[in-house]
Amino acid sequence: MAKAERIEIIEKWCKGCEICVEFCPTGAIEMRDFKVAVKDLEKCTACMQCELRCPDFAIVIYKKDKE
Amino acid sequence: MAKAERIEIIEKWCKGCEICVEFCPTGAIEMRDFKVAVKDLEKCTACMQCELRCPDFAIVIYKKDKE
Amino acid sequence: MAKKVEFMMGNHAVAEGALYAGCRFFGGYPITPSTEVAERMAERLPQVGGRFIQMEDEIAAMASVIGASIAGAKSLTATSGPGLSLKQENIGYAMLCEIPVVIVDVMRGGPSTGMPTGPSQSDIMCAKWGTHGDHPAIAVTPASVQEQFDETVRAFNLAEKYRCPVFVLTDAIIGQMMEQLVIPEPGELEVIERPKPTCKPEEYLPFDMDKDFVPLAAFGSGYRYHITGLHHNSDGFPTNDPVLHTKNTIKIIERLDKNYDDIVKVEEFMTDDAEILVFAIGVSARSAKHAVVEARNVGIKAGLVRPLTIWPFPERHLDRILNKNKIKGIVVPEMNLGQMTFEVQRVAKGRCAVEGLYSLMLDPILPSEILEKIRRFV
Amino acid sequence: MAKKVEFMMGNHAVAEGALYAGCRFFGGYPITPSTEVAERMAERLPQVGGRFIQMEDEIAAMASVIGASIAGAKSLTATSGPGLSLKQENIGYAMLCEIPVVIVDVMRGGPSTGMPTGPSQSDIMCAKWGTHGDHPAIAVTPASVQEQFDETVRAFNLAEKYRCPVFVLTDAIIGQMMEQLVIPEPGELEVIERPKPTCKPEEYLPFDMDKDFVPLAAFGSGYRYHITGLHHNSDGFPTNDPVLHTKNTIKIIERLDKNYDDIVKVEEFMTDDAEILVFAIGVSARSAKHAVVEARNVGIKAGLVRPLTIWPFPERHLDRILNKNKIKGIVVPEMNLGQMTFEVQRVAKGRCAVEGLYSLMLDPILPSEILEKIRRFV
Amino acid sequence: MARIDIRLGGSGGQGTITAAAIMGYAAVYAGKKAVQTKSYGPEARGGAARGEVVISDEDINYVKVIKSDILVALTQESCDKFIVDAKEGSIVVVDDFMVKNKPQGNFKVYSLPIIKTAAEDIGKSMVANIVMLGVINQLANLLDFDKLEKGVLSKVPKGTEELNKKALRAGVELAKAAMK
Amino acid sequence: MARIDIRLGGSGGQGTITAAAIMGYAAVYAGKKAVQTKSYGPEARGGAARGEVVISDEDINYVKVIKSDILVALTQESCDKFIVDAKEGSIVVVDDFMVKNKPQGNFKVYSLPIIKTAAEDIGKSMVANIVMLGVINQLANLLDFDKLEKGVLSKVPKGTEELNKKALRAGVELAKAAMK
Amino acid sequence: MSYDYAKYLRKGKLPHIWCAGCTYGIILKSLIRAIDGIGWAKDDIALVSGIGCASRLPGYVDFNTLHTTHGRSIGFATGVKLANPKLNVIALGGDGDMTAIGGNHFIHACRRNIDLTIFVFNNNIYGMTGAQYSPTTPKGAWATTSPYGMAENTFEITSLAIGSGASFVARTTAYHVAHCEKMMKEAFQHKGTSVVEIINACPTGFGRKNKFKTPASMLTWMKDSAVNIERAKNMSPEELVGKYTIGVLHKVDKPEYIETYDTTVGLKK
Amino acid sequence: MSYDYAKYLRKGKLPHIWCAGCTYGIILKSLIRAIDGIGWAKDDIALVSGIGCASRLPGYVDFNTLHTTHGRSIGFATGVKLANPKLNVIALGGDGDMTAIGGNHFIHACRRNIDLTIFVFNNNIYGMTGAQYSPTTPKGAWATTSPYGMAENTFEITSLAIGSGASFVARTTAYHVAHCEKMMKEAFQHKGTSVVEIINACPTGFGRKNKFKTPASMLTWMKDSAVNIERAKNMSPEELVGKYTIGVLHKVDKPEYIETYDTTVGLKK
Ligand SMILES: Cc1ncc(C[n+]2csc(CCOP(=O)(O)OP(=O)(O)O)c2C)c(N)n1
Ligand SMILES: Cc1ncc(C[n+]2csc(CCOP(=O)(O)OP(=O)(O)O)c2C)c(N)n1
Ligand code: SF4
Ligand code: SF4
Ligand code: SF4
Ligand code: SF4
Repeated sequence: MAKAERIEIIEKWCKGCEICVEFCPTGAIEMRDFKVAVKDLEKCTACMQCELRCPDFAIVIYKKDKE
Repeated sequence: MAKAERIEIIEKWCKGCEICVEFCPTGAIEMRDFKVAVKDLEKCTACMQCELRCPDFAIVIYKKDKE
Repeated sequence: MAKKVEFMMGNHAVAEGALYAGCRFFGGYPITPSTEVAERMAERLPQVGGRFIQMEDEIAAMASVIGASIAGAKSLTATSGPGLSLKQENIGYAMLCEIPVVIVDVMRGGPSTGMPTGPSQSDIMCAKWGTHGDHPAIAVTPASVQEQFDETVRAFNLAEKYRCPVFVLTDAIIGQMMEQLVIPEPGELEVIERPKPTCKPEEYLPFDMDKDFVPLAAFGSGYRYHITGLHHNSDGFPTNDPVLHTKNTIKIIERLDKNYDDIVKVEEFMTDDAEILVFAIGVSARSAKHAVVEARNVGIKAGLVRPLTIWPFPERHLDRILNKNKIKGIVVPEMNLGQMTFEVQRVAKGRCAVEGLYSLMLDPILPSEILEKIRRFV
Repeated sequence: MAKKVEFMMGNHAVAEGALYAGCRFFGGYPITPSTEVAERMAERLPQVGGRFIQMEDEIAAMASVIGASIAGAKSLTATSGPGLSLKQENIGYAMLCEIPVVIVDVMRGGPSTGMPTGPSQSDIMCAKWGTHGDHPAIAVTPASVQEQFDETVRAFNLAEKYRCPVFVLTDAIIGQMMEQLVIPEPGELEVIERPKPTCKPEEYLPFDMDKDFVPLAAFGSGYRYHITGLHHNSDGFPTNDPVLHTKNTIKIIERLDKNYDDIVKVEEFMTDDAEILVFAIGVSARSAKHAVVEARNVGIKAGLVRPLTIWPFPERHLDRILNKNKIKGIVVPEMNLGQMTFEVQRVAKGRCAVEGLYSLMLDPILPSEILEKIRRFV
Repeated sequence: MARIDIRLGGSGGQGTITAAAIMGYAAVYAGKKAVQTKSYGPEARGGAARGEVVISDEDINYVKVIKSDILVALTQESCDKFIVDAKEGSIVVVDDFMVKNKPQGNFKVYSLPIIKTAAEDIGKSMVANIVMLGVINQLANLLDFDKLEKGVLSKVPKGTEELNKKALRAGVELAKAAMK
Repeated sequence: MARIDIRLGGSGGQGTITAAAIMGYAAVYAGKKAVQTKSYGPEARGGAARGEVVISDEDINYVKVIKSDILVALTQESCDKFIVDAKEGSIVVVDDFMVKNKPQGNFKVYSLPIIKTAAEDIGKSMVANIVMLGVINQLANLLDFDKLEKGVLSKVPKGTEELNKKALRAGVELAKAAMK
Repeated sequence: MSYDYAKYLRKGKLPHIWCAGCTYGIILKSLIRAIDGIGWAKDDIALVSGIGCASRLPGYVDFNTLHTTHGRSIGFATGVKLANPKLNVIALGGDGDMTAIGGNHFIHACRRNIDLTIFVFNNNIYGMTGAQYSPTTPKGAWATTSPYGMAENTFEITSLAIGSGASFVARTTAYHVAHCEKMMKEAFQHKGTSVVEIINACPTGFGRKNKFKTPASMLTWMKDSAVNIERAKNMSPEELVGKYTIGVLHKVDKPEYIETYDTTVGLKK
Repeated sequence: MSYDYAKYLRKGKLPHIWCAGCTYGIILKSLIRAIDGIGWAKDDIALVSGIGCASRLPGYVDFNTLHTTHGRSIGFATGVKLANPKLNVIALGGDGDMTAIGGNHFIHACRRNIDLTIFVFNNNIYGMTGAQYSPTTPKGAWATTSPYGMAENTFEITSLAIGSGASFVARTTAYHVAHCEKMMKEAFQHKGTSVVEIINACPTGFGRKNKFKTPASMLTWMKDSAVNIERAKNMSPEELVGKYTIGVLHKVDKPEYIETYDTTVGLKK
């Protein structure tokens, strides 16, 4: 079950380097029109790999509140 | 007995630093009028301390030929 | 109250002048014949709560004084020809970024290592044009030990007032000779303290192009901003807009022009009725004064124009005299192969003859040599 | 035989010109917009048996080319504003020690880091006056890719002939644009090989002040001698005698003056009957030519004076025209805030009006702007 | 052929500068005079960048575009910035995806899927600049197609010849369709 | 007091420059104007070195010696070099040991054992320059002796006051003897 | 959201000028977290850089920021620190800026042990000027000025720092985001000159032409070749071929310059 | 006569400009003997110096001699060597010249490992300009610019050389005349950059004001504080306090720059 409530993508900052997509262990995000896009929010484990390594402040993961 | 045949002093090069005199183990040379001078040729053992350390090429020891 | 008269070396007088002006940092690298400035500062700065550092080279020395000034300390560096050449890149930085610093250049024989212990006046053009690009430049030119002190104080004032580097352009003779010096009481000479911004930090535009002057906030004083040697906007951030960078560059250069009367100081000696002028600075000006006096003694109407500011070039002063008097000729004695002479020629615009009197000899130009040149115009 | 026409970048053409002239060493440090010169040399030099090195900074780069030249290799370095400032101390060394080297300065917007990718013509004065002290300076000023090649060859020739550093003063537009280039056949352009001394080694006076020119022996060629950046005697050893150093300094500076006709190259375009002149170099001169043609089209007698040598300043050429023609005014378009204009004013000596047309915009000055200035003189 | 001023505007990495260079090369190869110039910012990628090329049978004095005979804009920014310098009656080409606000004025505007064609039809967005060359050559009838193609082929990286050939032709087709 | 030009020539380390400075200091201390200048070579020790001091009641414009009123030469080299600039009727003092070729001309030459006096009578060759000051002050009647002495004492290293006092007086005596 | 950078970022400055996939942005984030972690007030921080892509960093953060001339950041930083020792002064720049043209200032700061933090962003190339070789470009690698392959030997930046007397020397990479933050924090806490070499990727200038197909592959390379210094101690030389250590490589007690100066000259009793 | 220097001395240049007791003259003699010992032809030697008292040395010897600008000898020497690799190129200068203003060129030569011999004449002071402190002036020592005592930490020149990658690093002193000659010879024989730090005495600038009454006492100090590296290996840290090692401190095999370059670019197959 998804750990992330929302994946925010700041499109005007994303430069499409694909680092997030490459480091995403679950395939929750993908490239679309040279920018990152959410593929399957459900898959996101909120591991933060993408957010931590995005050089452009362009992707933010909002975790679900602890249940 | 003296080992040196002659101690040559090039006066115009000697700057009177006294290094030679200080390092002469036998007191064969001395300072005179701010320059080095031979005090007692007999005492010279031709150890070359003075010649080797004179920064000014100003003192040369001529050894006696081997007897 | 009778003041204490000191007998002091010119380079030491520069240091004392700097301290009087409130200088609290010196970053330098030794070089003959300027080293005594550093040595005096090394001893004196801690006594007034300042710091001295000898950097690894002139480039770092120049960088350090700019850094210190940005952090709020009035700062001084001192050098001579080869060091001046090395400092140029960072001098240009201070010019573009409007950072007040004072740079003493004690001129010696160039080019290259040249004649380290010999005096000259051959960095005049280098002070103005040594760094690449278009930029503002102020240079003061003392001619006595007293002026080494006074003009250094003035240099600091000009640096603060116009937010730019100011050169004290002196030479090995003036710098290393000893002469009487009266150290003024505190308050006796004007000392301009660096103004602090009064606006709110978020409104602070450190390089506001629309204002003639913006106070430079010290790093750490609560005004966080950005400084860059790229062309920048009023807020300090880089811009590629040529309209903006043109505007800003013109502003910082024209600011000096606009304040010509405040910046450019010239001693005019017997120029009122002069028909022949001598135009000279520093030690050459002393010879020139001697010559002018002798010329007057033999009935020649000579006069001396002695700039205490050589950059901006005192062209309005010259212009005024050339328009007023009927000048037959101008003699320009200088210890180089012709630098100021070109500028005088430019300003003269053919209104009179201009004759350089050049010398690379290690003694000052002789009054008799100047007199002879004066005579030729009679 | 139809020659192959290439379409080449200006900076690459400089490199090819250098190779044609026999350059076999390049020491540099990358800087926009000059880097393509280095890159081309890095690739091409080994192909002709030469060596390339990227040094740790511009100071070392300049030192390395002087060293290589002393060891017998024709040498090139290339830089832009900030690097030019840094190279100045060693440039002065090469000037005083009479070492031939060619220095390319691809002018960008200054001062300081300024506008790295923007063209300018703001190092004109810095090339002449950037290093401290009095010194000789030659600078050539190409205006097309073909001239980037040809003038680089000429720069090497001048360097060898007059044993001094020679600047190729170009700009970001000419340096980085592409245009047709016809590479001449070997032998088609004159290439001056460095002469070797013919005297006995013990008679060799590498800096003989009594001779106009002495061949520079390569280190390792059997002529052992001394080179110093101190003022020196004919034999190369330091001297403190001001008479000697005056004589030597004057010699190396006046040598250029004496050979003005050989060194100073000027294109005069439609000047024969001109009443209004435009004085411009490099990319501004191309705009100027465009403007002059347009002026002629509307019946204005305009002409262009386009120096291909800006230092020594082409004053005799100007002088001649000013004496011959009745000139109403001279327009000096330059991509800076006024540098050549001052020189033109100096030479004009009031004989006509001189108007600078300054621009810091990143595009070349528009022909229409020049035309408008021309019109004002009508 | 009188002087033709061509301006190719985009952002760093789109290859406008290279395209201008190739066009200049091809022109010289075709016996004309040409000057290519460029403008770019401090960014290695991204940021405004433009390539310009002036082609003429006569000597070219002023090296930059004065008023464009042909303007191509691959970004909205460059379109907005340069449209003011488009000559009356001149050709203006914009990428239909990147330039949403089509310019209005006394010139002929072609809004074409240049980038899309490169990315989707050719399969490499990198070759958009070559598509662009095909477009303008066709629209303005600048050079003999063979000469242009030869120029392109001798300037592109080895191994990409076929790709670029396809791109150029695709550009030509785009233009042909637009001119109908 | 009109302008008096004093030139002290020797080699580096002999203290001529310091002597000129002390004389200038004493003069200023005595209410006069003074300018001290120096010339030296690249050598830290040895090499030609000269100190000069101009003393006057009026402003001093030209800062260096034009023609010397007083010339002291502690080496042959400096004697040979500077003698041409000795004024007619001026005072020329040479060290009798170092300057073997006495100068000839329209001036008064005093050949005195300055260095020897310092080395032997005072016991420190270093103070030869102070001996020299005593000599010229006496010969030319420059300053009130007390003022000169005070000047010397305030400028020499701490702990050497007595030595220097003796040296100064020895110089005065040398001069007195020579003037007889 | 793992961390909100907004507090430290200047408004309206993003997107930054760095290329797609340039790892400088990752470092910027580590830097912000490190500074936040250490709790310094923004007013008390001076960030000084030279010229190069790395040196553009100060423009994005809300401190006292100073973008100087190429290679000279440490000289400026030294002046800033001496004039106001209360400021926490950080100098940063690329490998070229810091160790090519800026090498002299780098070694002298290490020698003096003045209380500065120095970050060297090592991407093995001159990024800003378009991929010329730097003193750290690996032997044989392509660069525009080494079209036949890099022929020069390379600097070991940390050895250089140690050899010149630095009292704190660490290495980390852009990949190891938490480790990087930690190294930065330790560097901040160290009294004296602290040097942190941060391995970075320049996909545009270096990666593309040196067989790194994507930016991510360069990060993976960092992950694979970096070995923690503690772990390295138990590894054989063979195992360490092609690897480099990360962590605090050197830390000694040494008198800090300003303290010594102030005491020596009597400014501080 | 133990050795006749005349063959290598330029005629008519003595006495040299150095002060009485300056040990540079002693080094000059060691240098001549070393060169003679190695047998290089005079025409094949280029001696390059910067500015300073030490840098005046080349003027006295009959080689191809180049007295350049302050700190830049190595840059010039690099150019000389690259243009004519057959020349045996020696760069020399004072501690200030080589490690203060010249520090950057020094470390980069060490890094490149270009075949140069570098001699650093370390007299712990700026001699020529009159006794300002240098990067090697001992803590607390007097200099005109450290009137309250030297406050800066000092360089260990040999560590700096090693840290920057030099392949041959040695230390010797002016006192150890034979050892000095030997170190010089070994340096000449080494292929690559070799660095020899030579401890020297500046009685005028340093000694006088730092409690060395005579030049000879400074030589005695060298004798007493230098410990041969071999001997030092068997000494405890306590025994080594206040001492320094002399001898070859570091020697490794490393590719020489010109050879690598020539092979890489195809100049040499
Ligand atoms: C004095 C000077 N020389 C050269 C340059 C050109 N230049 C700008 S940045 C740079 C090097 C960039 O490389 P690096 O420092 O490694 O930083 P990066 O761009 O890779 O982050 C150079 C050579 C300059 N701006 N100033
Ligand atoms: C660019 C430049 N800066 C400064 C100087 C002044 N200068 C000459 S030699 C020297 C230092 C001398 O010290 P060192 O290199 O240790 O040599 P030493 O004289 O002690 O042999 C200095 C600072 C100079 N000539 N050029
Ligand atoms: S050779 Fe030895 S014994 Fe003879 S004088 Fe010299 S030091 Fe004295
Ligand atoms: S060591 Fe040489 S210079 Fe010194 S006193 Fe002896 S002979 Fe004279
Ligand atoms: S060129 Fe390299 S270092 Fe510069 S921003 Fe691009 S990827 Fe980063
Ligand atoms: S000042 Fe020092 S280094 Fe220079 S010559 Fe004199 S003793 Fe030697």
